[in-house]
Amino acid sequence: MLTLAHFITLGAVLFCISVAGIFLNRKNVLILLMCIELMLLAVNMNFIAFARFLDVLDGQVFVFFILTVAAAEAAIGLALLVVLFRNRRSISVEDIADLKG
Amino acid sequence: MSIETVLLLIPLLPLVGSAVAGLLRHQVGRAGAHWITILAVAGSALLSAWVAWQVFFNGLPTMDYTVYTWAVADGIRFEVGFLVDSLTALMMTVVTFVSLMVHIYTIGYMHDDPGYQRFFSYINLFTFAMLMLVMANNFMQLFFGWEAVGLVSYLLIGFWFKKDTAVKANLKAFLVNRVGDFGFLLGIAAILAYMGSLNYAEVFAQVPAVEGTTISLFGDTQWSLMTVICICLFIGAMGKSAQVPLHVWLPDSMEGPTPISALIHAATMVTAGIFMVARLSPIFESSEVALSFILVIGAITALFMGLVGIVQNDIKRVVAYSTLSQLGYMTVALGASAYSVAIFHLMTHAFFKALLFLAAGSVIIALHHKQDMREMGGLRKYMPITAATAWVGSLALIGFPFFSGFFSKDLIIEAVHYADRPGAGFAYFAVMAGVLITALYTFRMLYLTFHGPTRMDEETRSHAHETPAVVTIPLILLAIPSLAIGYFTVEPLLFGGALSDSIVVRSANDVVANDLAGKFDHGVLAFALHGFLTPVFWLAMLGVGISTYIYLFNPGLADTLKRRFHAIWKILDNKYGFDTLYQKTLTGAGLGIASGLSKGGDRTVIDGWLVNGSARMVGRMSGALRQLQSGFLFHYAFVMVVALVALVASFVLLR
Amino acid sequence: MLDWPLLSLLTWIPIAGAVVVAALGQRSPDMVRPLALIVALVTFGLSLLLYVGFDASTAQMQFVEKTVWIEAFNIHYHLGIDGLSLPLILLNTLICVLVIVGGWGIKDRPHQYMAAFLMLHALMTGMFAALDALLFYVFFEAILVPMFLIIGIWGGPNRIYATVKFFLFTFFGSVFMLIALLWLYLDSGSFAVADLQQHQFGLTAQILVFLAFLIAFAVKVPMWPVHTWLPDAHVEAPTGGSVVLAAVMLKIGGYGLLRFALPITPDAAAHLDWLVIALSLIAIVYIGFVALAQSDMKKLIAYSSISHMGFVTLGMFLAFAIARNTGELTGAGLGISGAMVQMISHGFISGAMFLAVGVLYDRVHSREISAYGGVANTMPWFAMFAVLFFMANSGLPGTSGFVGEFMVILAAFHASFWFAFAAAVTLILGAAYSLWLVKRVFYGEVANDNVASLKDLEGREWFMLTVLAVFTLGLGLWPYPLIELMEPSVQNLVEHIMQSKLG
Amino acid sequence: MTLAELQLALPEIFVLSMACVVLLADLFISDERRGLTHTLAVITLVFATILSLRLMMAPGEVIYGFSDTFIRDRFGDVLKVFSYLILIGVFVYAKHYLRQFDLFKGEFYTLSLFALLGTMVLISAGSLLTVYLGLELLTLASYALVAIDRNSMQGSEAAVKYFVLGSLASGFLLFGMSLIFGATGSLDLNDVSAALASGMGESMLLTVGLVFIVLGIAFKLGAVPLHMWIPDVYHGAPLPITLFLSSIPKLAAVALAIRLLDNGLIELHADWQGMLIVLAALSMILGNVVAIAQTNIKRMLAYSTISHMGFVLLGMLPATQQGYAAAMFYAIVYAIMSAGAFAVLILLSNKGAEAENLDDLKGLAKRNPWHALMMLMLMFSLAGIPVFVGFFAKWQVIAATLSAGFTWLSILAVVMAVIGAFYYLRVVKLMYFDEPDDTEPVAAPVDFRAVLTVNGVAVLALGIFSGGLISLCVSSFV
Repeated sequence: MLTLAHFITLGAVLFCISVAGIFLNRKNVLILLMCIELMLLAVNMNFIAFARFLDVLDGQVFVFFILTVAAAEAAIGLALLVVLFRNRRSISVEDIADLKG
Repeated sequence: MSIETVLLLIPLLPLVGSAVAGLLRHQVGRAGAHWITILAVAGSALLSAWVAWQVFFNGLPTMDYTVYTWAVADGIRFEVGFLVDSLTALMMTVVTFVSLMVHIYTIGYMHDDPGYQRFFSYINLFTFAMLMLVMANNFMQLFFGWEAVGLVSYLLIGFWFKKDTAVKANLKAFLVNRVGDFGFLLGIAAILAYMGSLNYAEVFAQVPAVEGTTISLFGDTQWSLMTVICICLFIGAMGKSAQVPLHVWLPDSMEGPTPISALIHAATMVTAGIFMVARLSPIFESSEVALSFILVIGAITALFMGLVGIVQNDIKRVVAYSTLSQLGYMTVALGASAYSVAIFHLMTHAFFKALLFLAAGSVIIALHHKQDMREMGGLRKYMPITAATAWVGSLALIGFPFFSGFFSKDLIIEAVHYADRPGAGFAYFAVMAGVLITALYTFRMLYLTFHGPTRMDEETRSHAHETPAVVTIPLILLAIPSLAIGYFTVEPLLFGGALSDSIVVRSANDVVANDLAGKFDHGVLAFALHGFLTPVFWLAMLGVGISTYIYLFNPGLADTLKRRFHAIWKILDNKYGFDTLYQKTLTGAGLGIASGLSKGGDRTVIDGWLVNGSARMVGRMSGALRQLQSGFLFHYAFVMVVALVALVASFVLLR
Repeated sequence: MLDWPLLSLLTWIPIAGAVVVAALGQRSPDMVRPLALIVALVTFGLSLLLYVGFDASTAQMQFVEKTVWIEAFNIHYHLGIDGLSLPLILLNTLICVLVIVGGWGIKDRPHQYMAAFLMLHALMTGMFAALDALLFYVFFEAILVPMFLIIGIWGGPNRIYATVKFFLFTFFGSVFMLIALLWLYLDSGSFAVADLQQHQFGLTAQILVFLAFLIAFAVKVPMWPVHTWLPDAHVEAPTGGSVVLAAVMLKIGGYGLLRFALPITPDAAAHLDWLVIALSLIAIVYIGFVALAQSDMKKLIAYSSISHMGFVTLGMFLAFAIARNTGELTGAGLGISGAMVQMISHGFISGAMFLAVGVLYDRVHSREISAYGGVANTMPWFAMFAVLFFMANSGLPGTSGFVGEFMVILAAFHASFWFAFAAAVTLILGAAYSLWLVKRVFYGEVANDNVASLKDLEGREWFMLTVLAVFTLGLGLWPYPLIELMEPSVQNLVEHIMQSKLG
Repeated sequence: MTLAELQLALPEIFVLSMACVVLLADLFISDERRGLTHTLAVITLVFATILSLRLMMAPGEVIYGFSDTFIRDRFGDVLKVFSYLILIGVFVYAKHYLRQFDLFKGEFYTLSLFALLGTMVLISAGSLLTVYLGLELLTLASYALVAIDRNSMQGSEAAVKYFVLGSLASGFLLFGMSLIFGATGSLDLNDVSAALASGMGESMLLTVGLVFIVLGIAFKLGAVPLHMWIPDVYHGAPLPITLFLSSIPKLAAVALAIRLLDNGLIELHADWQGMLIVLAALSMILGNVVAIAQTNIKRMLAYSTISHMGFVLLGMLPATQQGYAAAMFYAIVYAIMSAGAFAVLILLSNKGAEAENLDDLKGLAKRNPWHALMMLMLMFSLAGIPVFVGFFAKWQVIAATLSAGFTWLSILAVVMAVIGAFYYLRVVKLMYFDEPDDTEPVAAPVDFRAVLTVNGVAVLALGIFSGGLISLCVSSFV
């Protein structure tokens, strides 16, 4: 039997993976975008699990909004990535460190 | 004109004179300046004489009143007021008379000086300040006058401010006086703290009530309040009246023009300390310890400063050391509770010492500001009046019977003889030895200057001649009292009770009434004649004899003696090393502390470490912390995660 | 006539004047100086009306103005004066006139210079008159701004360091006062000084509040060891800046102690008076020595100021020691009056001394003592003034410098022989550094060509020095009117601080 | 959904519509007449101001709408009005810059208006959902704004950094929201609050959720240690964007904090207070200290922002009305001061070269005395010197801290304010005490100068007459 704890744990694990991905990845900005998507999915998992177990519909509604926003976010993220690449000819995370101090 | 107006005019005339001569110096011109100031002083001299006449002969009662209220704070009234009694009247007369003489004399002495008006302004101001001092009826005004005369003394010693020695001397004089004033002010503060008033009369009335009070200064040791007060006050007197060890400024003050050496540093200002102790006799009488202290200090000054006089070659310095010695005599008299005798000596000394200074000044004018006695000699031929008056002054100084100094000095010696307080034995020895020494240096000076071969260069000799009348007339006018005033005033002043309204002596201490009065049973003439038979006279004669032998008949002997007793001569020539000592310890240490605190304390510790140090620390922290901002995205994300973990850890797990 | 809101006028007229002067500067530079002078004179004239209308028989606040300012926090625009603030306001308006006259020759941006000074003086008037703690604080801090600019723009070569140091030092001190005031507000519900003075609270809190006040005002006074900004600020500031700084700004600290630290936290003051007395005596002696070692005239005068301000703080905190040692209060008022007189007198004397240095600096462009020598030969009248002021600085009777020192030393003896002893050391040290400077600068042979070519005082300089000389001598010869003015307030203060406020 | 509800959201609806209108209209406006877009955007804001003011004047009760997802209260109205006003300033300042740098396009206005809309939604949010939506609308628009200069290396770097970190922070916030939702079973802030008050919810879940939410808020504010994006983004973004980022979103962040922490999670006050203390203390220390070492004035102001946000947090932590009012006052005042300061930098920027080094300010007092005076007042205000308004802001938050009993924290705050004063003074020093390198007089259009003057004088006037604004803020929390 799957309990709420299992779902939350899954959400937490997904969240941790995504966060780890953000600060471990030093090469490709694109992977960062994927991690961000994953993070939002982790949150979605939480909301859905809670909504299901608490029997409150609000959480599921929230998920739809999150999905929509995630799409917008991805769009903007990719656009920024294009701009970055146009300017630098590189999308390596290590290379973008002009601004510091 | 009411008596109050007269009393107010006496100090104000010279003040106005000073202001006019000083501030309007270009408008009034040289003649204007001396006329205005001399008239002002003459006016106050006449009025002073009139007041003295009223006091001594018309029985004017003691006047003690407020001129204006200076301030009222915390219920304490600070006032400017006059106390006029016999002591004040006497002092006023002496001060204004000597001052007048010096004013007149100055016309001659400063004839060619560019600072002519300024000089008159200063000496007029001095007269004002000194009058305020002696006329004060309270401690605050006393302190006012006290410092004001110090100021004028400062200005006048440094009158020739281009001369490096002069400006050194005036700074030294002011600072040494300030050391005395330091004590004086503490004494005044103590009086206010314990007696609640600064008015003489009120304070005197309080003395019996607080006499037994003790205060603790160091730990638990109890000190008699009166002793502390008296010693503090006397420290002030030591500064002003140049008592050892605060005497060092007076010889140096001879850098100033001679008229002020006569007026300030011989006749009047330096005796302010003596006057103060006499004026405050009701207080001083209450502390035997303090009186002993005074006695010993006076004795040391009288003897040892006289000794230094023997080896001086500068004519003014000889007179200056003589002044020191004579001030020591006065102090001894104070210490012996013979206040009236001290005042008497103060008066006679004022005349004969002013005379001697002015005579020395006259010589200096004649020799175009040469002061070294080794380059003088035989001057009596060129300037007979000066020589004669100098002889009068010298005889008065050594205490030759019938001369004014005889009475005062002899009575001091007698008073010490009869005094029975710790230190009196030493003091008696000192004043006796002092007689010999006084005679020695006085006649050395006379001989080197006016007798023997002339040792000047040709040029100087050709110009040497008697000084003009403005110089000689004051000499003559001063010679008269130097010669005669003692004879006429000794009895009324000391034994006739003329000063009894102002000087209070406890009967057990009262050597004047108890022991000295008997000497005059046969009248003043008998006393004077008896003077020829006393050991004092013969000691003086011995001194004169030695002097005559060495300096008149056997000039080489002086040098032989100097070589033979070189060690002693060296000590005397170095003035016992006071100057060197002070230079090294006080001045040196003071400046050392100063630069140490300035560099070490302020610049290094406070500014360097604390202030700029903390600024530097913030700067370094800033530089270090900005390194955290590495520019790498993954570092930033990592920091966020660390923050997350840390917060979760501290708020969830550690709860 | 006296229905006018005089205190507001005194505060806002110069501010308005400053704005007009600054605005005018671009278009008609010739108008700037006369206009500034007129504003200063009008202000001075109005402040005389205060003196005329002041009732010296009461310790009540007079000329009170009160309107709500920040309703949410019960803060009022509340002005009023008593015998403690009136003399300082008069001093302030007088110095303002002198400084404007003294700045006549400024070439660089004169309009801003005049505006800054008018602003500075206005703010100080407001501060002395403020009866609401927050209003006081606002003025207190705002003063920093014009002074920061004055030193920074018209100052000497090392002006940046000096002015930043000045600003941060004072700011650092004052923020603690802000915390104390806020704490008091939270505890008592009011910012009104009168309410705070009546507010009762515990000893620990009092001590903390007192220390906060002490830090703030000690920096301003300045007391040892937070004094090192002052010499730097003085050395670098233009003459006018130095004059204001010494003559008026240093008084803010003393005034603050009287208005806040003592009456609001009397029990803490009684507990910690040894600290203030010790620091004051250190200031008098230590700083006296440090002054001796200075080779820069302004620095020397700055250190002498610190030393003299030691008397101010000493006089203020004697009351408790007197009460403890003698069991009565005689002398306590004397100490506080002495402190007040010392503040006013120091205003005249230090202002005059800085003007004197300015006179020399304008001609020779050096403040080093060694650059001079024998100035009395070429500038005899100036030398007369200088000797007068330096003598006054060394506490010569007959000058105002004596009065405060005398009163404080007398009061100190009531508390302890050794307090008086240490304080009296200034007689020697003060004379030593003042007169040694006179000797090195004014006396002796003409030292160099610069000195040989000096011209004696000109009209404006005559005017400024004469005015200050008159006040210096006047106050020295007859301090009665001044002391009478503040006596009721002082007595009231003494009574107040002797009552425990431990609720 | 009733008409009355729609009326509540009238300003939002208006701004949304106008943002769309601007977006569309701009398509048909030629480059020479681009000024029209600007005018249209400004008019939008003016009318929005009027609409919000009308609501504000109405009897001031809290009204809920749209199934309680939307709150209309005085707090929101005041913040909105200031947002409009400040944005008008931003537009005027930006126009001058955009013209000079060939960036004068419609996107700026559209994106700004959408960001404003996000801010407004956030300000009026009554549920976790609206909080999230408002926030995302604001941040997504901001990411795009940062990269508005497509050819700028620094701009694109800043945008990417901002985007990645911002998304991460949003993730934190969302994750926290999901946990809170899980614990209380509600998204509605009032219901969350009620649920917590009734003792519902597992404390572990709640506290972890709270940590996430607080971190999300801290990121938006830019509080240490979630401040890392601020210096880089401020530095990399074009000046008008930095100007925008340092003003409007700060108001949004304060609204976010107050809505979530006060309206929703007040029951967890004990926990979040502790967290805010840590964040506030670190922000004040790091912001002020690191700012000293900066030579780039944009970075310096970025670190100054960090420290100011530390002060804002001080106002939050006692969870009292007085404290919130102080935080709100601080945020408004900070937005005004910061806008003015960046505006002066825009003023100094010449064609093709941003004024971003401190040395560019040298001798400004000689080149342009009036605007130097404005900058002087702004700097002293930022430093917290009376009588400028910045002092009153600092004073209130410190009072709040003291009232909560954190004396040590208030002492830390004032000491840091002193350290902070140093770098503001350095700006004044450069302007007034140094000689200019470039003696060319500084020119700007009249509207720019007028707004800058209003901005500078406001800093003084709001200080002298601070009673009004303080009362307004206090009355927002009755």
